[in-house]
Amino acid sequence: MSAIFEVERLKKSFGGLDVTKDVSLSMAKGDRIALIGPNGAGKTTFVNLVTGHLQPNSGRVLMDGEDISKFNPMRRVKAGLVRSFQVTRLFSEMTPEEHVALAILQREGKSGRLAGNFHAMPQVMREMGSILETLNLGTLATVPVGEIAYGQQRLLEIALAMALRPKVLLLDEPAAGVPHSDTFLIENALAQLPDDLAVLMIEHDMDLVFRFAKRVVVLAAGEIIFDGSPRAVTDDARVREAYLGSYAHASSAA
Amino acid sequence: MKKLILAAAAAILLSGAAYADVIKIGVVGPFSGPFAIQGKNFKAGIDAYIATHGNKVGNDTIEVLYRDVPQADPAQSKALAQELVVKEGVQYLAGFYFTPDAMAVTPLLQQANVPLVVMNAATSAIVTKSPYVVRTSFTTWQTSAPMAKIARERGVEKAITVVSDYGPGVDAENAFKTTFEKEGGKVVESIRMPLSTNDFSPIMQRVRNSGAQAVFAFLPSGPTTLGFVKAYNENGLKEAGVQFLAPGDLTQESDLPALGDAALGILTTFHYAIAHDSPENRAFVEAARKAIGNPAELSFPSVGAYDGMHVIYKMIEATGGKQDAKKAVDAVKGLAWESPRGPVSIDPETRHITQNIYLREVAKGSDGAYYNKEIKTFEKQPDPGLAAAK
Amino acid sequence: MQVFFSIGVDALAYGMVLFIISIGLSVTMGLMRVVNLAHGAFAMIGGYIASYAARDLGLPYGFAIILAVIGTIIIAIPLERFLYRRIYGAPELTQVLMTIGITFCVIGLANYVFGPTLKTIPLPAELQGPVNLGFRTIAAHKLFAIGCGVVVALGLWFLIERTSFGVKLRASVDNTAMAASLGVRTRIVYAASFALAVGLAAFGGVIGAELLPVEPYYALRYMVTFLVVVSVGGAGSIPGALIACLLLGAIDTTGRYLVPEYGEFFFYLAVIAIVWVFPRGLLGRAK
Amino acid sequence: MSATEISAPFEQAKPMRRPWQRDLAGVLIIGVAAVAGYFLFPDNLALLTRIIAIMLLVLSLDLVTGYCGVATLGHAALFGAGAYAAGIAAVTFGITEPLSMVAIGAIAGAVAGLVSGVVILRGHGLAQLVLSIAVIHLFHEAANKASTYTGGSDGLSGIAPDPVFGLFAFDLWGRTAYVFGIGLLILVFVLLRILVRSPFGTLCRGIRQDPIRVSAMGASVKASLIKMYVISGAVAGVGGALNAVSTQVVGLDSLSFTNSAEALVMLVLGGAGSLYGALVGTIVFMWFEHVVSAANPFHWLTIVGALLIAVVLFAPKGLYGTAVTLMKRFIGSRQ
Repeated sequence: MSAIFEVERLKKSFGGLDVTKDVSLSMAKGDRIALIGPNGAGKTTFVNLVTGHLQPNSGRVLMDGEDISKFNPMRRVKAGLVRSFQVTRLFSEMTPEEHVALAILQREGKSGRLAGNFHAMPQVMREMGSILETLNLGTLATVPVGEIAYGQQRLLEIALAMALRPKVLLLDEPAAGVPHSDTFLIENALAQLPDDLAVLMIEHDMDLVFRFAKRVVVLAAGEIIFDGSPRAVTDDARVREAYLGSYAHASSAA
Repeated sequence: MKKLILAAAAAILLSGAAYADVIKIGVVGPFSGPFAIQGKNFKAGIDAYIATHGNKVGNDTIEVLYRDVPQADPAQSKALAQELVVKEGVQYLAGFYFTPDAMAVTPLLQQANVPLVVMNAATSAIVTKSPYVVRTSFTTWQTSAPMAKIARERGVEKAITVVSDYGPGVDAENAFKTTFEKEGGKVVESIRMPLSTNDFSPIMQRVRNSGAQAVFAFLPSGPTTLGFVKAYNENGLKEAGVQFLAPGDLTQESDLPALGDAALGILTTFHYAIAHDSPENRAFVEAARKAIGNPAELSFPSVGAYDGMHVIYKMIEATGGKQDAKKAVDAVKGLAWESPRGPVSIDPETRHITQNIYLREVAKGSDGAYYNKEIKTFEKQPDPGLAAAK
Repeated sequence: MQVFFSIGVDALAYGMVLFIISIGLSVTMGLMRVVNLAHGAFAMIGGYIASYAARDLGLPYGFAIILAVIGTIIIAIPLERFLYRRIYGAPELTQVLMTIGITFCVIGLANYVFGPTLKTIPLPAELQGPVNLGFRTIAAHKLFAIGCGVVVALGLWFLIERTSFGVKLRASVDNTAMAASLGVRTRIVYAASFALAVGLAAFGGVIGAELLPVEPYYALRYMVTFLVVVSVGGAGSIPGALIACLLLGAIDTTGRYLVPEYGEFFFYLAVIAIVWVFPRGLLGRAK
Repeated sequence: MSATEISAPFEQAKPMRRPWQRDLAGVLIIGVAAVAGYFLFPDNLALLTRIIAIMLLVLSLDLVTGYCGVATLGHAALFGAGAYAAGIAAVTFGITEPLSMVAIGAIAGAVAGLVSGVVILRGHGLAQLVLSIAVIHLFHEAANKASTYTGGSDGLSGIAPDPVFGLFAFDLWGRTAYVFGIGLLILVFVLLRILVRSPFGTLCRGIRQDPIRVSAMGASVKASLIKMYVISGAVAGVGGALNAVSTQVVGLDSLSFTNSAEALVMLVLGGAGSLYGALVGTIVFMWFEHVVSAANPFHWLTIVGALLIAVVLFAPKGLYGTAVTLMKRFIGSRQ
């Protein structure tokens, strides 16, 4: 299967510090990849580079073979590259219903309409209803987001991503901040993602990683040091060293 | 219902005539905000007139209503004037410190059957906007043009003008320039500076570099004049012998204590000085100082208001208290009287006041107070501004 | 060349006066995160007190300055306690509403108490009259203002960057809850920095009175200018405010010398240009 | 989208109906208040018309400040542009038909909105505020300089609009102007309610709450804001034109910082972000100011200042916002 998403030799440095050193990655349709790595490995920087929020020093990002390196973040979203945020970014005074409807309208290029209302758009209502139902948010559809629990806000993040119907989805720690007992909710939600969607998930929760990912990529100090099956990752010497080494380093620094 | 209101409104307008014995005068001016002191002077002038002449004309009692327009705001001014006429039933409109505020009201006068007595606003053209406008203050042309003659008399060949960049400033510049060049002088440079200028040093540097023997300046009365006069002194223009000339707005009496020694020797031409020596003026100043409370706050708008009241009283006498704007205005055309500022008359053609313009010098009295000392009189000056506009 | 120096001196003096008056606002806006539109009102109160002390009571100039600073702080204490404390951390627009309300009240009261005339603060003989710099003369009080500006800038920098109060202030602002849990009495720190800001306003109001004369409308008349220089500099940054004042002072002065007719355009176009290049102010911290 | 489609029944109709009912109620209240104003204060119609014009300015400000979160102290630029365009059209070009003047005002306001939007949106936070201040001063100064057209500081006078529809002349009592103004206000208000409930309205509310999330959805924050600025400009321009038509004069004050700041004060006083707050804030502020300044023309400013402080202390969400909260609490406690 041909790659739908490719990152070629991405480099980024701040001042003299190389935070991303020559990273290449390729994803195919339906991939479920977990990107892991110790703190400060440059995972979020990687997401920001790929989504266009940061400009790399060199390297390319391709979607479906098309070079999108010069696109701004908005155009990348339109090209099908969507991300979620590590810390929930939602509109606290708006309802889940409005969130999802807005995402659908935006996808269909109707978010600039000056009249009408999504309640009067049957297809939008139907799709919104089904997304919210899928993620068990139906009962909260009309409650302002500021008043709902954090775990459900995380679900709404995923709902938004789904509503945008991406080709490639980058999930930045979808379970971050969610109590361990509720992680299954997120996991169920992830299981509902379309089969042909390529998903790259950054995550610390290794249980989740092992259940979700078909492939694991380990980033340490701005470099990919491992790319392979979940089973092989724990045995890899470089991975062990990177994690343990970083802890040792962290404790000496603290 | 509509008819009812019309009838009621008409009744209000007409009733002033025969039955009511209260005649209302609506005064619009800046009573708060940055120009509050000028509005206060309106009130002081009006109160002084009422205190010295009584609040009755014939059998009719005079009542004055005040409305506040803190800064030039023609729309607000018009709305208030409209309300004064329609709701309060005023027979006379008066006051108006700013030209645009007065201009805005002129279209109302005919329909409202109300004369407008301008007590300050100094742009020549106001009187042309409606036949019901009478002005008892001055125009910037009227007070500025004589200064050009003074300059020539004192041997100034080259002058520079520095004015605030707004209507009255431009008027002052034109008045001075036109007259000065007609008299054979040369205006080497004309600087217009934004109203919001705080630091005048750079301007003074320019004045200095221009090589002019005199600087003619116009700034609105108030805080900026202080900085301007100080900058003139501190940049050594006074020492260099560059003569400071201005219309009297710049050295209004209420600003003099703040200007202090820095203002000594400045020559201004104006229609009124509180120090004017006449029995009429002494009586006026005494009454007006009492009215304003703090004597240091008294300034020129008070005399415009005082004479404005005189004109209105004459109008009421002439109409017998009936509301008849045309008759009222006709009655004061050519009216002459002895004002605190000296002999004045209303020009029957322009309905603007003809008056003496005085050359004054800022001086320090024996009591240590600063005053505008009158040193020369230009008698019976009409407004040259209207002719110039044609 | 002489013109260049001449304008430079004027620009420096004007910029320094702006700096002294506005730096207090930079403290309230940048460090305390309060959009304090009543800053000009405090400067004006300082001016009135100094004028009353020096002119009506005949006290010496230096004494009048101290009295103005202390008096203004005393007046500000109840305001801080009952009004400002309610708007710490409130939305900016709420702060705007409250502080404009305070400004209106102060203007109204000043008009009532002192009347609408200009009030001057008589200078001591040493500060009166021009000083010869060789290529031109300059007013002695302007040199004094420049000196005061330098002292204020250094003093503030030292206070905020080098003292324990500065540490506590910065900590309280960055994270009030954290600072409180570390034993910083944040209320007192806020009150103290508010007093500092108000004191600076009063000081500036007195020093700057030669350029910006004291009258009731002072509180609003110059507020825009203060707001502009603080924001261009980047609120909360002392060097930023200093650079902005000097830069804008220079632009304003040069503009008014070269093209007085378009002075206003010159100034505000420059403001737009600077903010265009530095959208968060010259030395503003990114949020 | 046609009206029938909007009101067509749909699945989750029940909870959704209420906003529409509220809008209808809102329009009804404006209508009733307008009629009441006409008969209760027949002598204050000039003031009421001025209030309507300023309401349009404050509504327009609410669009960018309340809905999009843009802080501006320069919004009068849009209002003044509309006023001057309508005035100049009448005085210089002889276009004195009132509706055409309003249309010209709206277009000029929209253009001014585009220009100031492009400049103001460059900054963030305080820098944004300062850009808006710079913009209003530049507009003001430009109008002062262009005195051939604008009359400079003397004001633009001599605007003589034709009778509305050729039938109703503008009269001394201000009746025509008032009815004309109410008509415009209701029209604009209905359009704005539709706008804020539209997908674009929702998008803008989203931008105010989290612009980064909006751009992560693939929408351009800047383009959306500029679009809103243009719409806002048209609304403010209508207000300016109404002011020019009804007072028949335009002064530099309409383009002033003071005017901008007052509009912001009125908006915050009423409560930003609901349109209703804008209306409430304008009426309360201007009426209060009118009453106290007539009662004491010399010291009213203190009382207005006290009102603003009191509102912050006792109604921190603005008059309308706080009233809604109280109402909700009241209803909640009864259930």
